[in-house]
Amino acid sequence: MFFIKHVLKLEQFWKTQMNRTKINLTSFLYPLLFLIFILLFWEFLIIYFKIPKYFLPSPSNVLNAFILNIKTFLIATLVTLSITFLAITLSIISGVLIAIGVFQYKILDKTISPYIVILQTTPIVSIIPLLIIWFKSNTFITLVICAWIACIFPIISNTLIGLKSTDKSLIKIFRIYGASQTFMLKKLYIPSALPYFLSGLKISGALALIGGISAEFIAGTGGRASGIAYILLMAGYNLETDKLFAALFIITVLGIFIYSLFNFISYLLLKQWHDSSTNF
Amino acid sequence: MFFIKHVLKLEQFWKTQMNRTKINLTSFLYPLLFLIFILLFWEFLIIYFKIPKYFLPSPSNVLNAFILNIKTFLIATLVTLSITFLAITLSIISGVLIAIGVFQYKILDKTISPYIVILQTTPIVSIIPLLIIWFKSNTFITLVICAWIACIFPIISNTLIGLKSTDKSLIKIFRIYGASQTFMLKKLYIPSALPYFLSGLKISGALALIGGISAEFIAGTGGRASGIAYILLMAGYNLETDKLFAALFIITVLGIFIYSLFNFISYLLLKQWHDSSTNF
Amino acid sequence: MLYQTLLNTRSHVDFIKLDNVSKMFQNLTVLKKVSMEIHKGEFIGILGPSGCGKSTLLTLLSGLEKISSGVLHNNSTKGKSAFVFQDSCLMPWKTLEQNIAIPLEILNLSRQEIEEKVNKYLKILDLYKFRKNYPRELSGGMKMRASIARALVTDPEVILMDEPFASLDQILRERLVDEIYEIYLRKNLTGIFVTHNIAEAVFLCNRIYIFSFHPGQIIGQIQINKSNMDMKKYRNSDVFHQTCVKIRTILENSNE
Amino acid sequence: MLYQTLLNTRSHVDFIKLDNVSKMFQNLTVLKKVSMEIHKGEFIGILGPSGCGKSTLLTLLSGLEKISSGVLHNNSTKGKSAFVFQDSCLMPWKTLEQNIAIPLEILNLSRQEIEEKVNKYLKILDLYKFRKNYPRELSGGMKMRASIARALVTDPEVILMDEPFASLDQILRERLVDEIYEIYLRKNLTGIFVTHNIAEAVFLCNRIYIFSFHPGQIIGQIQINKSNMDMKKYRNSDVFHQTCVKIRTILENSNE
Amino acid sequence: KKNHGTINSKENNDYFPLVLGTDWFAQAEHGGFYQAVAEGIYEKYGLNVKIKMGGPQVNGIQLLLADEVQFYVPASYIMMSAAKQKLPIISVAAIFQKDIQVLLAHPNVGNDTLENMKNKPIFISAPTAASIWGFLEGKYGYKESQKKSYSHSLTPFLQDKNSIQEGILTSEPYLIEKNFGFKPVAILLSDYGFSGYGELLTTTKKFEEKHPKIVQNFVNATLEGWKSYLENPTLGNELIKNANPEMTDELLQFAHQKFINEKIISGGDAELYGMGIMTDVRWREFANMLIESKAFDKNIDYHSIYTLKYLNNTK
Ligand SMILES: Nc1ncnc2c1ncn2[C@@H]1O[C@H](COP(=O)(O)OP(=O)(O)OP(=O)(O)O)[C@@H](O)[C@H]1O
Ligand SMILES: Nc1ncnc2c1ncn2[C@@H]1O[C@H](COP(=O)(O)OP(=O)(O)OP(=O)(O)O)[C@@H](O)[C@H]1O
Ligand SMILES: [Mg+2]
Ligand SMILES: [Mg+2]
Repeated sequence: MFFIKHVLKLEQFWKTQMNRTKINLTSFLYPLLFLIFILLFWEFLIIYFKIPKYFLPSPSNVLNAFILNIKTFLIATLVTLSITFLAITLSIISGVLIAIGVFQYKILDKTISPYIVILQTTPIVSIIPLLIIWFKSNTFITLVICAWIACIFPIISNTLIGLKSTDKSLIKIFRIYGASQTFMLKKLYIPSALPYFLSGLKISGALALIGGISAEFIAGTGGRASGIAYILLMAGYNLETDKLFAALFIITVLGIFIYSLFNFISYLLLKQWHDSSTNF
Repeated sequence: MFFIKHVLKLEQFWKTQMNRTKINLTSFLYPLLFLIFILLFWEFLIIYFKIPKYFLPSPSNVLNAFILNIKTFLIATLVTLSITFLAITLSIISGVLIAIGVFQYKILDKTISPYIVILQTTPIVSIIPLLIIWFKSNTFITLVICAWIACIFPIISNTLIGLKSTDKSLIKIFRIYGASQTFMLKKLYIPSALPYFLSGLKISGALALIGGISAEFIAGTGGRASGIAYILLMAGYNLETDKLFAALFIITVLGIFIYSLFNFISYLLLKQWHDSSTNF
Repeated sequence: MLYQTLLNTRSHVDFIKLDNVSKMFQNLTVLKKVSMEIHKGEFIGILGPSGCGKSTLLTLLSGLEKISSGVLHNNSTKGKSAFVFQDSCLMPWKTLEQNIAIPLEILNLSRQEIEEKVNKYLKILDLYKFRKNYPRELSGGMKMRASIARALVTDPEVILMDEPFASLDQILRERLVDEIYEIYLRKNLTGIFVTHNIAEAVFLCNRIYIFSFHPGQIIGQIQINKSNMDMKKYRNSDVFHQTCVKIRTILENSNE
Repeated sequence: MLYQTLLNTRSHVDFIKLDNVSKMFQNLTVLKKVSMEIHKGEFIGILGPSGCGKSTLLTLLSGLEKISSGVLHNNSTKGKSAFVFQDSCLMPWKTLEQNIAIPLEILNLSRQEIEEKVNKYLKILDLYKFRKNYPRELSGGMKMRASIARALVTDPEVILMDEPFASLDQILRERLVDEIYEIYLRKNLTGIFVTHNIAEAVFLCNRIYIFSFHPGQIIGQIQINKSNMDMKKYRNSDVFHQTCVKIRTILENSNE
Repeated sequence: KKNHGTINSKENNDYFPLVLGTDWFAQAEHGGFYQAVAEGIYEKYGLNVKIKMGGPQVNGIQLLLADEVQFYVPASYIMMSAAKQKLPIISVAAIFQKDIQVLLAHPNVGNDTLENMKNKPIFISAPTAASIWGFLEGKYGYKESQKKSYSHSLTPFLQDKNSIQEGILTSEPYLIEKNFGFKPVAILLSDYGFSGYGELLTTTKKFEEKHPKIVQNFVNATLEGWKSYLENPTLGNELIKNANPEMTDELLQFAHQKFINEKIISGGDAELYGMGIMTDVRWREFANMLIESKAFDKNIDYHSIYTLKYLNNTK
């Protein structure tokens, strides 16, 4: 009896798994078809109208440039990715801590909130010179800091609004039993804020990438450990349009990768309790 | 009897109003005191250590630069503000429409969602040249488009997650009575998504400002309609540190202004039904 | 319209009919081979232990959930049913009267008509004084009453009610039962009424289905004949009490 | 600790005492000059029409809301009260057993102890089979039972219950009333019990306060003496029925 | 000779450590500096020189003032701004005798003098505009409305045959010819009276006062490096490519050729007085030109931002 039940459960499990895969396949298929269509159309246009490479390279030009410089691109991608992920990690830690701090202590809220807003609205571009001086020309750290500044705000803002949206009756339940504030944070507020936080994380992921890349555009690294923005910049100066497009393409893929990653994490964390996790 | 009731009500009203003002006052007071303290400390440090103006201008230097260039600053501020607000308006309209479209039509979701992500992760800096070509070097439009791209994603993302978080039982109620999808959108989904949307809006406000300013850093060439970033940039080139700081200060104030505005709008719209509107 | 004509031409067909309907959630069978026929103008009671699938049955009848197997016919006019959920589910961002007006707005009535009807039911349900309050400013029973008002306000053809009176005091409860019975008589309402209160079911309904726990199956069906009786008399009659005891016995036995 | 000693030295002082307590929401007086004394080990019933302020009274007693005027003493040990809200309010991201375990986690019991107690009450409330389910996969009655289990699991000193049995079937309801009565006897529980079911209140309680509608005021207080009676006998006794009728009359009169 | 592959000279306490900040990623315009590192010339003069590359928005003057770098290489215009702001920095030698800023135009459309370019759209970036626009406006009557955004894409220029494009003598003409197959008209602004120096070796006044010997040695070593670079750039170019992998040999070669053909480094006064020379006459000429075009106030004290005292010894 128990055995049969177990087998049934297993079957059920695989069925759902298969269904899930099916859904994922179609959700890949549509944009992929769209992409292929666009690429073919693009190639065709360029051949038909004889558009010169410098004006708009064809997909095959871009692919070619990509293959020719694959090693450079790979290293640059790794640099950019490490900047982005370091920045996101930093901003998750600091963003959540700040949100919790502001949520817990009124004084903190009143005193520092406006300055967090300032941090958010000050254009990175204008503080990079300062950062360069502070961090003794360690460009990598400067870039990480820039990316961090660029992406921390959505985490703070969304986490905070999530913490504040906690169900009032549940708060009462915890109060009745004399739960400590720490306990309530861990068991009540933070789980309640989770969907908001994750939505913020998705926004931040993209912002960290952009922040890092913009900073690299401005601060520039050059040398051996330079990221993808440096290649983009130099390709621009050297008028290598195909290489520029290849770099742009890589940035885009990175963006989609980071986004999908956070979307997936969000799906995993939320599937137990929130219906809004499907996608986006 | 009725008269007395009315008087009582009025009294009640004013009492609450007063309380509200009191709260607002202290919430201004703390950061203001902090600010004044910092400014005084800063001025003191500069006088005490005889730090030269070119290295770090004192608050009085900055104020002086501000007063000397007040007209330039005023015009530039107006330009920057109009770029920012145009971009936010555009992104509210387009962002909400996209979110609703994606929410309503599975096909749209599957086909275009990834491309919205692409839009989000492509660094503005790299597409400005394209925009300049497309918009026939109309810098203003280019800047608005950049700011728009920079700030649309949080609106889409948050609105969508809000739409998807609509209470399942309420959806059932509407279904029972055969409500049309349009009706449900208007009366159910959109109000449900409101708090999420507003949180996104707060993030977007800051991003629009940054987006416009970053774009101006890259595309800006001055002329009549140059914004605050152009002044910042030029002050940098001309080594006018005090003017640079004054411009930075204006940007910061703009940021706080935009943020406070959206915070206030958010408070007004949410006070009826959501407790998370207090602030931040 | 299509539904309406179908109904008129085939009036010999049952209004709502379930044939061996089952419902599973993942691998849990909640309802198993349920067959029932509901005629137009009947008031059907559903009784059974907590968790036996009563609410699930209502969502199936209303078409909000899909059945897992079997056949379900529902010939009621689309948009002419009303549902009182087990919890009140009001929109937190609307006042009481706005909440109640929602179905009428869906049906696209004029502002004046809406106001009239809403006020009428606000009064019936003792809520008029609180019409401008938001749900969070109401007591549990008031919210439930608002939800009942929202269902009644459309003059529905079919009404599905899931323990609507559970959180109301006895006096109010009895008044509302009377009220609904009157509406039922006047409007030829078809009702499906889930309750834990046996007496209420016996008073209101023409027929009562009794469900067993896990899997939810029909274990008893009781026809009640009260056509010619005065309702006050009926409530104190022997038939009434005997029926109540009978149902109780069935429920008690099923539990062992 | 402070509370405890106070209690011991001043055992002549009432356990919970309200003196002319009023509660206003904005300009609406919900409770007006309510005075009551609750002694340790008493089981108090609260009856009154829907919206009269019963739930509000419980939130005042538990300290979750502040009183607007008057004096309120509560000498119960902090963290030793339990509250069954009118709606179940479970955490949607936790399973049933995790939800029930929450108060024990707050009290910092060992994993094993927690598991033992949770399982015990899961069984008492017929929920054991569903312990791994999430709230959205439960029926209304099950959620309410989970909420009762969450309150009982801590062995509280004082228990505040707001219509805990409203959405349960009669048989289960009676069983649970018996169960709680037994716990009450065994553990010297102090209980405050809001209900719309007069019989239940008369059965469980030592004293019943009856509230009027708007503003909520005490319009009746009924002492029930059942100390030496067997409970089964009591349920069928004349005293029982007479008390029920008496309360009903008070309620009916207050309504006019 | 063994260690020449790295940018850092050998760490050694006997050598005076210096950081030279450049205004861009490594390129031919910095060839002499890299050459001096590569050939060990700085070491020969007792210096341990590290080169720190600049970038699009890196403010070298700020780095200089913050003592992050000890030497920086601005052009004359920036030094004028510094004079206006009374920044305590001072130029001690001029590598480029001519400013290498050019305006590019399409061939055969008549845009071959600055006068003819009036009223044509000019793609110009903000920093360039800051330095040359005053000159173009004041001397040639250019209008604000001509300015068009330029953010390092030549496509808008290529599309409009009538348009003008900013550029650097040593790079854009080559890139355009190589990529688009036509030789653009390149008008060197210095031929029209934009008489500034380029790559001015500049340090802080404090440093100059405290270490005159070091400054002298740095000037001498750098000039030796440039001399060597002009003769045979191989070693310097290797270092450049090392620091900036995207740099190509052809571009380096093109720039090197331009240095020699246009006598950027060795022409003008340098022909008479030797490389690195600055003269009061040239500085006055440049300052007056800017004062006339209203870019600067006539009371500006530009004498304080340069000194000629390290140049007599080079002869
Ligand atoms: N936050 C609030 N703001 C304004 N009025 C409120 C608020 N909370 C409760 N009320 C009012 O207080 C009154 C009493 O509410 P309460 O929930 O205590 O009633 P109750 O006796 O528990 O009723 P029920 O039996 O229906 O649960 C109601 O009239 C309600 O409208
Ligand atoms: N989404 C779901 N997933 C899994 N199980 C579910 C789901 N919804 C309901 N169930 C199960 O279906 C059974 C019947 O639920 P239902 O709500 O219909 O009971 P009910 O008869 O209305 O009970 P009550 O009287 O307590 O309201 C329960 O055992 C519940 O656990
Ligand atoms: Mg149910
Ligand atoms: Mg209540």
